[in-house]
Amino acid sequence: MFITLFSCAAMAETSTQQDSILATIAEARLELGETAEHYKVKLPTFEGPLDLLLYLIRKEEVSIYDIPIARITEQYLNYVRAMRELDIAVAGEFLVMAATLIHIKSQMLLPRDPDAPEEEAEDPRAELVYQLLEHQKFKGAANVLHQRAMIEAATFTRASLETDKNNPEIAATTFQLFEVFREVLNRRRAITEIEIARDEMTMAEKIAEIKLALEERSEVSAREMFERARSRREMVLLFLALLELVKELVIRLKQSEMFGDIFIAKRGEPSDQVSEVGGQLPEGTDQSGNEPLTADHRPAATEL
Amino acid sequence: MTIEELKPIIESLIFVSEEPINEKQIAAILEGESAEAIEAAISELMAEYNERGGGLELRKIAGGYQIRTRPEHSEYVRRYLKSQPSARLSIAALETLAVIAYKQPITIPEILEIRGVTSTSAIKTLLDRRLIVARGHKQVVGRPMMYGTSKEFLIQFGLSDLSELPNLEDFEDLMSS
Amino acid sequence: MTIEELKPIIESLIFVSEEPINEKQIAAILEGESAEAIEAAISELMAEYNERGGGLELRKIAGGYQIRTRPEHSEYVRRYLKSQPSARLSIAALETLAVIAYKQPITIPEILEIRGVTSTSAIKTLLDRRLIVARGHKQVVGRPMMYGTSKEFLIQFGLSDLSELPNLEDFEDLMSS
Repeated sequence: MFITLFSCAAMAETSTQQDSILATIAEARLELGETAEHYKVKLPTFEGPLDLLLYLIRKEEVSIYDIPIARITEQYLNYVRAMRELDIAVAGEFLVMAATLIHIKSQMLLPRDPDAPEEEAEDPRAELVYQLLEHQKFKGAANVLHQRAMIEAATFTRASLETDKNNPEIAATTFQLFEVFREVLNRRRAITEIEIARDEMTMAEKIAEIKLALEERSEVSAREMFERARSRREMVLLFLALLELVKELVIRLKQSEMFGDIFIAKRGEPSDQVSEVGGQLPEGTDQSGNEPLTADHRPAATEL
Repeated sequence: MTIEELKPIIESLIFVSEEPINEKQIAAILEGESAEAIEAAISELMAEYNERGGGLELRKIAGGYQIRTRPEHSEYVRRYLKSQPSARLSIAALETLAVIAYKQPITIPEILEIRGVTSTSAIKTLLDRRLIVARGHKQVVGRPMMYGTSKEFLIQFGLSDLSELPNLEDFEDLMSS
Repeated sequence: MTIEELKPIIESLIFVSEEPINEKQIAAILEGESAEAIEAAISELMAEYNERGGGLELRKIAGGYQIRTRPEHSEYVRRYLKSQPSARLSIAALETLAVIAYKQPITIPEILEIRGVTSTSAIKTLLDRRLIVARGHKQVVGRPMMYGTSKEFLIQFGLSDLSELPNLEDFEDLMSS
């Protein structure tokens, strides 16, 4: 809270210096080689608050080890303010740094405890200086890396050979492995949702479905119908529905060869007589028909 | 350019070319260089490759030039290429591998349950490439075989152990920016 | 085998290998040859490539050996391959990569600490370009994922290994001067 209030005060204090900020910005723009044709004043972009601070320190030609904190803070706040004036979204990190700077500035203003031992009286700027130096080092390293990459990109390996198809490297990273896994799971979730929807299905609906299928085609493959079932429960329902329809003499089941597909056909059509194996179920189906019917399926069966 | 300047450029072009590259193609890149100079540079290069008697030769083939290994060492070359496991993973294999990696030990029916499609040929590929291993039978009806990832899997994905596999949180960390 | 006999065979193997090939892989093919003999042959080969000063160089890269064209002739090679240099990394991505390269394994919060800005989108880019890889979870609250550089990083930046990275302390005094 203290910091926020302080920050607002500091902003207000610097608001009269708008002209000098714009001058600074224009200067920075020229330094960055931006074209002067831009209608709007363009702010130099900084990767983050540390970048901006390094820029200001360089521009003011002050030592990084002895930063004139009041001056640099003012410049920094001017910049952040200008960003807002120009409707540039100010990233949170810039505001955090603004608060940090103001905090350091206030600490510098506090009188030092004269009784405190010399070594304990740490410079409030120390941590910031360390951070800036670290940041500076990595910027230097990034620059060297960039140069290396440029040189490397100028070298070429041999053209691919016929034998390169045997590349042992798996073209996937662990993150891709994870992404693939997640996709599979998402797909699975979608299927489960369908399953849940289908689980609501009653045997009456299954019977209606079989009848409807037989309206469209004279014969329906039982295998196809079973394959379409997405859960065990649906398979059981389908099976019960078929038994029910056979019992009611609505359909017959036909099998033209041993272990071949079983076809469902409406009873009473003349073509039935020709290829019919028998009104009874083939052996295999009969066995699975003995599978225990759970209690909650029975009422559905008797409903019909 | 002098012949000495032309030679390394031409050598580079022959080296990177997918198909044998001919004088005309080279001349098109080296604008302004005469056909004679280019031909002279190529024949000097070929002579150098012959004199050196290294592992590579520069040969005229199918109307162009190509750098290739000498047949004398084909035995070793073949042995090396054979030691390289074959082919990249298909999407099916990669998906199956991902499911096994995250759900191991897991049986084929369980993988089917998750992927919604059978994975038997993918499993075979993964076993052939030693990325997965059998992990014993699951004590359920049918005693299906369980599978898990192998040491080779860790090596190829640069993991020191399975806890290093990224998880959902890591993924969300990245996506929440 | 004598070194003179080993050299052309090793040169062939380096040529046919798509990825940089290392001494161990070479030794596995040349059964019975000592590591010293193989190393000696490789360094003679490298010296020969340097002396010749042709279009190609034999270099140690990502812990292995590879034959590549020299950068001097890249203009002609690019013209022939009609290749564009791959998109440059942004400054944010490069700086993030530098922090990861020197401080690996490192977590996203630790990178934020150093850079002063969030780096998630840079991390995403670097993962997409396979320059960095996940390196397991740090055993601290939240178990954040740690990242490190990949083999691809070494290849793209022409490093034989991480010890070849420039000394970070060399960049210390850029500001005070």
